[in-house]
Amino acid sequence: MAVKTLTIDDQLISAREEQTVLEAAREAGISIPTLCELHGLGDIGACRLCLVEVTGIAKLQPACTTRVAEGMVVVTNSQRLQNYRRMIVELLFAERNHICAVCVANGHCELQDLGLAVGMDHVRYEYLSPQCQVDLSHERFGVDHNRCVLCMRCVRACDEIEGAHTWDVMGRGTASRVITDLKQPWGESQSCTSCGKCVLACPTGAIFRRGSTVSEMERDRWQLDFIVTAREKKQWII
Amino acid sequence: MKRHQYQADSLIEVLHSAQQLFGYLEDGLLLYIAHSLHVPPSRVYGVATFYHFFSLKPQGKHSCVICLGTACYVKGATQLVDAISQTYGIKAGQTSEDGQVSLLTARCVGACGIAPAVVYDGTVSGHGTSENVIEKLKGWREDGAA
Amino acid sequence: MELPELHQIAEKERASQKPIRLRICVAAGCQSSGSLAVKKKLEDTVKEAGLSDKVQVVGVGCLKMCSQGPLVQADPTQTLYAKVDETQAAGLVGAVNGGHCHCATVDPNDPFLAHQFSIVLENSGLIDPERIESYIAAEGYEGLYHVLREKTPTEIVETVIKSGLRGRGGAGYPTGLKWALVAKMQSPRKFVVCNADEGDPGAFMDRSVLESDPHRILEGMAIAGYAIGATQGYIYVRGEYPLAIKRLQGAIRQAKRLGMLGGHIFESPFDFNIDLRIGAGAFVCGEETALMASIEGRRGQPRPRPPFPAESGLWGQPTLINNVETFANIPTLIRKGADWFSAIGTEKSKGTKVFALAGKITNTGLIEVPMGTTLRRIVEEMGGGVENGGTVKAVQTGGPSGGCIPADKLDTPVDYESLAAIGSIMGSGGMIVMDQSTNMVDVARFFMEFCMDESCGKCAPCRAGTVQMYRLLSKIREGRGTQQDIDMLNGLCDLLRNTSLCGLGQTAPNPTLSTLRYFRHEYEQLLTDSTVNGQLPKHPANTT
Amino acid sequence: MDHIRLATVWLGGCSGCHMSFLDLDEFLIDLAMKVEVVYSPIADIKTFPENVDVTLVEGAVANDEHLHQLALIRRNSRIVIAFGDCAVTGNVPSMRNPLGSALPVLNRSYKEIADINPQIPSNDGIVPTLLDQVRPIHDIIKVDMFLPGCPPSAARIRAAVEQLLAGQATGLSGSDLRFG
Repeated sequence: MAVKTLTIDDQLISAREEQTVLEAAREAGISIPTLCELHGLGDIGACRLCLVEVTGIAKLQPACTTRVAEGMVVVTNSQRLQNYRRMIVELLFAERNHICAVCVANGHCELQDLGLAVGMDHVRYEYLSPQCQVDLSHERFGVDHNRCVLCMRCVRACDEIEGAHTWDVMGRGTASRVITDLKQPWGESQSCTSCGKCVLACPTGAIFRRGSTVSEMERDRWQLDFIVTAREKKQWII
Repeated sequence: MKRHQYQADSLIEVLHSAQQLFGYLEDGLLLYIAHSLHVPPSRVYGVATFYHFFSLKPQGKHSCVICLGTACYVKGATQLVDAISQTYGIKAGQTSEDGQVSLLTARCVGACGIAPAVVYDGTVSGHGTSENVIEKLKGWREDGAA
Repeated sequence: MELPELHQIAEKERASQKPIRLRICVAAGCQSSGSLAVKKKLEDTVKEAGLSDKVQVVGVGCLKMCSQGPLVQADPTQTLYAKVDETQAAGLVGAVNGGHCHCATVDPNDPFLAHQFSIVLENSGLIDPERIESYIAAEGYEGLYHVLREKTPTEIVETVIKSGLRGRGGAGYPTGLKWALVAKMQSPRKFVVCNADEGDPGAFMDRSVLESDPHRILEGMAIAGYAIGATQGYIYVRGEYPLAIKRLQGAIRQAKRLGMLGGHIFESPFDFNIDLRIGAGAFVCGEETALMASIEGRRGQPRPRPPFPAESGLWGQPTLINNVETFANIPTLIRKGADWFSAIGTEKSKGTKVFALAGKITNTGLIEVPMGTTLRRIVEEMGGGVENGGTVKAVQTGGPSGGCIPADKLDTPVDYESLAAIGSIMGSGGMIVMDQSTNMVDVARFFMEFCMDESCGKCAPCRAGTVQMYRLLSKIREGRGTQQDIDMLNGLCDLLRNTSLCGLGQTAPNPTLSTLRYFRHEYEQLLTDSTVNGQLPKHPANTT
Repeated sequence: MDHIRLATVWLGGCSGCHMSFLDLDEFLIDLAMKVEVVYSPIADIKTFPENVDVTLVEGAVANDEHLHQLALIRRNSRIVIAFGDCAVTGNVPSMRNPLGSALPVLNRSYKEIADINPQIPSNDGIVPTLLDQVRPIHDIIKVDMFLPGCPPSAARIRAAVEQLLAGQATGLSGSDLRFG
């Protein structure tokens, strides 16, 4: 196992060569904001919050998909990056109807936490106020598109871990929506196994257990990681 | 589908053929394609709604596509869209109530030399004006009513 | 097939040509002006006049001056007849046979034609795009023969590097280096992809090449396949181009029949096949990773690079992606050599560039000029300036990813670096001329609307940012904007440029940034005079 | 030292932020030593006075009267604070925005579910007209400080007020910025 030495925020760090900059930074206790990334799922580099500056590369690089390299010099928290992150979080808040006060995930929401992390005291952009559906047709779960940030965690959890691929994304641009099967009500989906992995994966209050009321939607995200580890390493099978 | 050996990666080709055959992509058809190609239904739906070419609703008997490429735009193509919208009360992407005419817009049909370009039922026609566009549509509607 | 056989086909084709030929453009532009009917009428007239031995009517590709279509050119006099309609058929046939007619003609010394330098378009308007023999008679596939029989792949890559050819899709990455990168990858399967998803609104260069000279692309791709060690090629072509699709399908069929595609091409050990993939209307598929996703039958969404397609492309295999015009340069480059090619153009931008000239300009059409030609020569001399005697306000190059160049920068030479320096890009070759009646905030909004509609929705800055920018531009355009809105717009431009996942988002701010840079007064004229502090800005909510 | 002239305003909101303000308990007494409340829904003052030092604005902008009030507030106040989520984001009142206009809301409340005499109240100059879109106050006027929360906890309000008393309104940070 080859080891690479790199510098992240002036800190000399050694990492395994297959690690990403994000993993290496986390192990060293340096936190980089993320949203679409979730341990156990494949990385897509879509939310752009984990972008970092790498010396010698003109473009900002997503920490979640960039592999460590020998001698790499990374800056994760420059003023410029902080500005960009705040703008992206504001754009996400403005894009759908995120009313924290009446959200099942209030207090346990990664988007809300990001707001704090980037120091967002208000949203400068115009709220788009799109019309979004709430689908409560599934007997155990619900999906509220008002709160979806299109991180695709549900799509990946369903595809990569459960193998059902009930979820996908329809449309494009800001009109994109996550869908179950042929955009039919979730409760009528033939492919859904009701395993609840998408519920565990969702960072906001978009996918929730039915019956949860304001602030009640907490998730045990380690369960997903547990399943993935068990499957990949098979360490509990004699 | 047989021609594509039921390969999952031929999904877009299959959707093209299906739309050509049936005019639009109905849910049942999408489900059939999904099962035949062994692709998840949500994936099929996701692909069908990603590309502007595919339509999930029946189209009018005739189609009128106004090109909104830069050259046509500079030469006033939006006025053609407005003229039709006002006259028939349909917006771009909609079909008139009698099912005769679908109004569509395109991102450049590559006929910039004769801008603004209008495609009537697949035939490109140049130098569109509010008058000649309305005239053409009126002809279709009258044919339909007769 | 051996070389003498190829020459035989060429010889036979040339021998079958009649002394007088009427070449009529049957590319999409002239077809929509009715050139097919004119062609039929000309054929009938020739037959009726009993001139079939002497006069021949041939459908050819683009004759370039699209605004004057349908165009007919006569051999051997080279007279170019403009705006030919059916009623003129008899007169025209008479004229080429020694008589006179009142048909409008284009002066061969017209700067539009005189300043052209053809590499990519060398056969356009001369050969019949639906017959492979016609291409072979124009020395087609000879380059491929020599490559396969006499050269090693490394030699080919070196030739392309030496020529200085750069990608014609817009960014201008050196083609030879790209080839070398894929060539050195160790993999049993590699692919060659031709990006014919010409999505820029206002661009029709690639379409004209595909419709006028499709075999050129096949030959270019086959040479590339040999050079990098690929056996399968794909052409990803826009669904909006039915004629180009039809001609490509025909060309592939003919090439397979004669053995220019398939197994053991020209009796060499090299196998190469090409399949078409039809796009379904998504601009973002011009981005290479999105294009590959689309070829694989998925949503055309880009993914982060690295890995680059050269390492991991189609189905995870090394893949070479070049655009139509890049491949179209290859056969001539190979035939005439790297030195010949690199003598054309400027120090850093070699060869020629095809532009689709459109907008408020007298001569709309297709031009091919050496790199380094000034915009002024293209717009004012060749294009004949603004139609109806107006004056140029701006020239837009590079479509939604490019910028608006003001009239006082018309002396800029067209090459990759010069255009980038003034805030635009070479782009794939759309060039739209705007006159004084065009409002530049409108133009910025038009392109932003385009990017908003075409944003794939995967990355947050582009998906949510383009909507906000479009709204800000609309607000300003409608006279409700403030200085603060312009600042916010600038901030978003910076965000998208630096944080978007793919080229679409990264370049989406360009039209806005360039108009803010050169036409800021047009924005400022539209601002409301109210300061936000203490007074009510005009807002739709306030009028209810 | 002169007393700081403090105003609190209640626009489109539930008054919960004002209630939370009252939860400052004994700190209110300390506060009373330093500030003079010159305008508030809990004080009987009819018109918004001039020369106000600090104005806390609770609630979103939901009708045309709010617009006029805000213009006046901004003109007469040195520092304007968006007080609570409704003022900062539009919050619950803005949940009607996706409906596109005020009409569906009025129809539903005054016609569809009316017991008797269904009609939309309208009386020019007396009943303020609803805006089609509910907006946060920074969309309308310049805001100097944001105090989010639904409602902001008393501790959070205190943190903000103490900043003001110290004469340095640098803004809140960390968990004091949490919406909801």
